[in-house]
Amino acid sequence: GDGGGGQIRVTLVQGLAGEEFYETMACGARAKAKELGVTLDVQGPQKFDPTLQTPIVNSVVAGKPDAMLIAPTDVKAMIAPLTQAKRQDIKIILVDTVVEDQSIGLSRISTDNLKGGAAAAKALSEQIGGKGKALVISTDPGVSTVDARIKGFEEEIKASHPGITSLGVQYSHNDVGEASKIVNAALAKDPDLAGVFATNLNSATGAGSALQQAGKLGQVKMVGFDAGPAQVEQLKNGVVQALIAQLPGDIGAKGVEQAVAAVKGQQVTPSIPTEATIVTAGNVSRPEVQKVLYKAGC
Amino acid sequence: MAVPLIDARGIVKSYGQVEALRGADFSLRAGEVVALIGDNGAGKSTLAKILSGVERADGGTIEVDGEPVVFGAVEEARSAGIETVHQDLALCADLSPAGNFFLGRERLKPGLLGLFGVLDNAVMRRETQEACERLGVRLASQTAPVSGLSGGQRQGVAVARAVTWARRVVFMDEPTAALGVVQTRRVLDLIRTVRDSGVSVVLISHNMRDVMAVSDRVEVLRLGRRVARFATASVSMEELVGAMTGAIEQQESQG
Amino acid sequence: MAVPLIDARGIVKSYGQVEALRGADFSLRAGEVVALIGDNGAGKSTLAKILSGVERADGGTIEVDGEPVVFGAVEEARSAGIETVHQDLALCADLSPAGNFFLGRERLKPGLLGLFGVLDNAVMRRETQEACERLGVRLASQTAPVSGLSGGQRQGVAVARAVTWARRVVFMDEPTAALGVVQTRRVLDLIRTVRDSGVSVVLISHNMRDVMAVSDRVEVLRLGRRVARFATASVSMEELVGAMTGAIEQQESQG
Amino acid sequence: MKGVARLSGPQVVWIGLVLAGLLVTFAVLAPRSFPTSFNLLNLVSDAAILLLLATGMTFVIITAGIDLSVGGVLVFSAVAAAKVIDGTGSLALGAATAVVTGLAWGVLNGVLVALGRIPALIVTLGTLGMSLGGALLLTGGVDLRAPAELNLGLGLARWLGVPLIVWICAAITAALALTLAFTRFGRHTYAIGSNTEAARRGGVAVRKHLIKVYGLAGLLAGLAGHLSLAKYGITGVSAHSTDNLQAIAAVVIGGTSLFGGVGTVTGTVIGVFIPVVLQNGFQILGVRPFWQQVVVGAVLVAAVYVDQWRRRARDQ
Amino acid sequence: MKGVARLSGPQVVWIGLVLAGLLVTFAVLAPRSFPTSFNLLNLVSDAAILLLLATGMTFVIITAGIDLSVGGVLVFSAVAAAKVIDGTGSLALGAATAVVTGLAWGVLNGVLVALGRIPALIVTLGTLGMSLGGALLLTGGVDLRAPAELNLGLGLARWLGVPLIVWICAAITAALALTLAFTRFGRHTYAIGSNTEAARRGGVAVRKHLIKVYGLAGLLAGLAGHLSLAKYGITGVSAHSTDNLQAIAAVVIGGTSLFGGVGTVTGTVIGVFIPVVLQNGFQILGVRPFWQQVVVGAVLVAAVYVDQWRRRARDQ
Ligand SMILES: Nc1ncnc2c1ncn2[C@@H]1O[C@H](COP(=O)(O)OP(=O)(O)OP(=O)(O)O)[C@@H](O)[C@H]1O
Ligand SMILES: Nc1ncnc2c1ncn2[C@@H]1O[C@H](COP(=O)(O)OP(=O)(O)OP(=O)(O)O)[C@@H](O)[C@H]1O
Ligand SMILES: O[C@@H]1[C@H](O)[C@H](O)CO[C@H]1O
Ligand SMILES: [Mg+2]
Ligand SMILES: [Mg+2]
Repeated sequence: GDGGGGQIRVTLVQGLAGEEFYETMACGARAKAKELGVTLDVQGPQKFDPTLQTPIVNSVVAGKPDAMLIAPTDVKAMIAPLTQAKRQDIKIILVDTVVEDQSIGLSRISTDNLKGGAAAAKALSEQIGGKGKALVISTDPGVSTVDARIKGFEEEIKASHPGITSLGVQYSHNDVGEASKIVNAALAKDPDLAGVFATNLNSATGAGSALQQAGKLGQVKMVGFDAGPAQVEQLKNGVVQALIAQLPGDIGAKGVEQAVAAVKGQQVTPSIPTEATIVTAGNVSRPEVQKVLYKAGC
Repeated sequence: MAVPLIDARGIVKSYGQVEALRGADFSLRAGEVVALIGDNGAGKSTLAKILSGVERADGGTIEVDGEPVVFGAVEEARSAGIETVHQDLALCADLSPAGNFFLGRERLKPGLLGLFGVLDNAVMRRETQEACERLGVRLASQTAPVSGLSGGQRQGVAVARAVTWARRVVFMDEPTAALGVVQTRRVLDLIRTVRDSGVSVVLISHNMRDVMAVSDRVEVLRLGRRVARFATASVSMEELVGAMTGAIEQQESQG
Repeated sequence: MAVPLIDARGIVKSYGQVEALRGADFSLRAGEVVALIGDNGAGKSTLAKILSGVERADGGTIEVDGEPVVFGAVEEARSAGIETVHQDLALCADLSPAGNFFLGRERLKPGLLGLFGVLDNAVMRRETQEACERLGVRLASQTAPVSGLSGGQRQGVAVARAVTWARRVVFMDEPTAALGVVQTRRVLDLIRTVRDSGVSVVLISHNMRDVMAVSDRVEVLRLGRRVARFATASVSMEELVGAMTGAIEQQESQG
Repeated sequence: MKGVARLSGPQVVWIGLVLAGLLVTFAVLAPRSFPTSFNLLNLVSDAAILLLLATGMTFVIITAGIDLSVGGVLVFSAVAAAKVIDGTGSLALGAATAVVTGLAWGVLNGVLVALGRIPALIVTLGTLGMSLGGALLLTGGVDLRAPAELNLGLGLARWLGVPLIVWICAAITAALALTLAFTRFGRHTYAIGSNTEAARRGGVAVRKHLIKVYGLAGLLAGLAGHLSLAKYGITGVSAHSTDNLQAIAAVVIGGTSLFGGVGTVTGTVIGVFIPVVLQNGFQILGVRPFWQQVVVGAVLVAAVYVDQWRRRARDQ
Repeated sequence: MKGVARLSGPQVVWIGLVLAGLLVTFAVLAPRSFPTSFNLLNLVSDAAILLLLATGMTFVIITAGIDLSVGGVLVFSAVAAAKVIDGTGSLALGAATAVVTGLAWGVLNGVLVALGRIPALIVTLGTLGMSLGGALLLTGGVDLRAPAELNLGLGLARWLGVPLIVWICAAITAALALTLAFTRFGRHTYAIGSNTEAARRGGVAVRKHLIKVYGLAGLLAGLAGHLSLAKYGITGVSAHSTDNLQAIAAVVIGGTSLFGGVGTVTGTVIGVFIPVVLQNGFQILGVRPFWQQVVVGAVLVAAVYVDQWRRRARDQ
């Protein structure tokens, strides 16, 4: 960086600013940065969108930090700006998501969303006794993380849960009201709906509200993704029956560790896979599960 | 007798509940100045709009040179040689006087630039200025939009435009309403000049003195119908006012 | 001599490069009809707008009853009892005649409904109709928006409105430009009636006959300055035209 | 009769028939799923909160303005209410906070538009960013939960079988429809949109009125925030980015002109329901999601076309 | 001199000074990061594609219209191009497909607006849904990848150190700025927005012209789709939902009125860069994202306020 001998400067570029997963990741990263005595900046686009993330990466690179943690919003579209960053001698650590080009990212710390989706399918199947109609509510097509979860979910259903009929995916554009409308119409069409897989918070919230209004809470089972405070609250209130928790805080902290190691010329770990945990009302109070719940601010 | 240049019969036009024209007739011969008069709301402007292709009649027939026509669009009336000064002037407030004067007939630069549609603003400005000055209308700035012009200046631009482009007929709906004394006189002179060059003029005006001064004939509308027609030479101002207000009723006689 | 009702001195107003007023003076006494005349673009409408609070002058002073005033907004001029018929009429095209007539002074229903601000449309329609009919202006529909009115009908609404509400002064910028013969006569009569009731009238007009017929005094603007003032009784039409066009120059004499 | 005409205007008749036609069509095509009281109640309940936003937007657009900030103001107000309820335990105080916060944002919009004379699009784009960013700052980007008393109370309460939230939104919309049609406030709203300069010259206090109109839109967005907090149980910091476009579309479908001067709340109500009904109907018919987008778009254009075309025919 | 005035108009001067002021401020605050050729080149390169959309939008808005469909048309064209390149192997054919597809959507918009007389907002909201839905149908909801020859070719190519994509966008923008300012096509665009009825009475073929203007906007969106495919290497089916608002905001910041009749492409260029520079500058200064939203919103309003205020002062 600019300062040569000064403090190490690291920037975290989130996939999406203002989202619990990435905010928890930032919390984890900040705590670790403080511990290691490095400066951490956080930036992120307002949508999970490579055309919005590219200018941010460019601005960050112009500021020449020593290292950049980034959750790339597309496996391909982010290659070009990251290559530019690499050429400026910025150490790049990939967190949560990756790019296709294996030469980018000294270390890759990521959740397997495909696996997460499969876990969601297992959890839902368990909740509904392995049979009935299941609906998936997602945000928008083309968001790679969410798409991967859907893929994992559908593959798992097809492969191992023959009793479950998938009603397919409906898209809520990440709008709570839209998600609610979708579930309402689904209930009108299929009053015997058995389960819903909501791929993110807003989808789960809207779906939960519709089920609640229809008096179908608990009767129609729901599995959600991510385990922020709002989701955990939903779990406790019986709106959702299971959550797939990733480890965003850990990812952030490990990312900073790896970044600092890279800047100091120490050894880095090229690949660190992180786990997805199934959280249910039954296990939510256990300490090892408490640990994976996302933090509300820091 | 020659076929009339324009012959409209039984023109009907309603706007919602309001019947603006209830079977109005109108005719115009080549090279004459006809005054179209009537009380406020009689339907004069509506008739002028229909005869210049701006509005479509609900009923009735229009013949030009004895051939029935339906003006589907302004372009068709314009290509028949008809121009109009509308009562509401119909200028584009954000364009300059020259922009309005040449609207739809822009001059292009000579040569290659012209092929690309590049405007020759200098020429258009000059010609607009000349045409306005002929009417005694002075424009403080040639590039400022017409929204900044005084009422009379705007009217001057509209009159100059119509007169310049008309080849056969020019409708003038209250062309001097906002004009000064000198400018009004010039417009009346211009009407005569235009007529002498063979273009017919339809003058819509509430100023009976002007009507008497320049028209050859007068047609009177009342409540959407033609109620009288006169040769100007043989009518008095009182008779005109009487016909407009309904105090005098004249039998419709085919002219 | 009594203090003038309005006394404006050295009013200056520019729009970008264009100097509309270059130190214009104007004065008006209680109960008189003053005609403000001048060539197109002389600055008459601009002066009227400034004196009725619609525009702000760049320089100069305005006194009302001898007290200097700055009209920051139309409401201030209105609460001083000044109403205006603007040359461009300034009507809301989507509102009905009554909506325009009572704009800013709506009548509310009596009782509780009125407290909620509920309009008394029936009363407003009736009063509007009466006021228009007094001018001889017939409206086909009282509920249709004014965008459907003929030019003269619209002007009738605007004139009726200003005359009804004025308590001290009414500016009339070309109030008869679009009116029929009968309606024009009625407006001239009305100007006299209004004057007799103690309200001063400023008549802006290009019709010298009308000016001679109703005004007590004439003030002449030319290129943004007052160049002459006359008592109507002692001036000829030729002199007026001469003053407007600059053929006759009069020394400014303080009145 | 005149009163009815003023409330809805002739233009509303045709678009209302279009809506009726859609309802009938879906009822015929899916007789056992679409026209059930369950489904119709859901339709109404889904549309209720948007209705508030669209009603406020109707006033704004009739003045020839626009308000892009409604979604942000909604979220900000919901966050403020959640924080206050959390802090004080008082639901009433929370509701009041939401409404007052919304009003404050609206007044800010109004002041900038009316006194600053900045184009409404820019002002409200700016306050959209400011209110959304502000909400995120208050929450740290983490959605807040509504307290259970609110979510399970107002959020679920029904009266005569219809959710209380629907009653509230319907009552307010009706009151504002009457206000627009019959009061001086409404008259001045039309006057400003029809010809601001003429309204000014006529003595309408244009600036003050604009501040009130934007204030009203903000207030309604604030209230919508509170109701949305109650209904969905969450502040939804990332969930309202298309609220503005949805509300504007509803207003325009309902026959209000973006150029101001004309429009009715009744039209807007129909404009809110057309897309909602289309979406619900096509989903019930089992149209695949991507096709839904295509078909909803096409039918929307066709619906407004029928409306325009019938209106023109009538005018002839 | 007159030519320059026509190209930019007096209103552009002030907003241009605002942009200059922002650039200087950031250069002073971050002298080692902001005013580097690396950063400025990135700025330009990030803005290039939006510039095309905003330029088309400028023409549309000057006619008093609006085009919400640009993002959808962009995506649809990118998908069409990717499919054609995939099928034929010809990059040229792909580019032609994108442009023609965009043009076709634009002409559809124009026809519905001009002949159907449906409000432009509704038409383009409808075609936004139709084009996005259509793109998703074509791809099955999965982002298509651009072939490597395109992504690594046009996507990375430079001339004199500046990306080829920037040159293309700049050249087209410049040509259209000249067209708007100096040709009959531009004159008629202003005339229609200023007073459609007067333009019609004056003999301008209003409908035909509107179809051309919307066609142009569509064509530019199609080209933007191709360039975006080259630059990002993906069709971006979920990535363009805010393109319309970004383009409209740029146009309005640049001094074009939503009510038509006035505006310049030069203003739009400045209007594109103001938000881009603000965001870049604040990111470089390390302002946190939520604060950025707040501050960008506030500065945007302030910038346009300065512009309005200076303009008014000049007019006095
Ligand atoms: N677009 C319209 N919508 C509704 N009514 C209209 C429209 N145009 C004209 N009218 C009505 O038609 C009648 C005739 O109007 P027109 O403008 O032709 O009168 P006119 O003879 O020109 O009057 P004036 O001397 O006042 O200009 C009037 O009653 C007017 O209200
Ligand atoms: N808003 C404006 N913007 C620019 N110029 C203006 C504006 N208003 C008036 N002017 C200019 O000021 C001068 C005086 O205009 P004004 O309207 O006062 O003239 P007038 O005496 O009323 O003329 P007329 O008899 O034609 O109505 C004109 O040259 C006009 O172009
Ligand atoms: O879990 C997070 C999110 O929920 C987000 O929507 C996309 O990226 C993920 O990994
Ligand atoms: Mg007329
Ligand atoms: Mg004047």
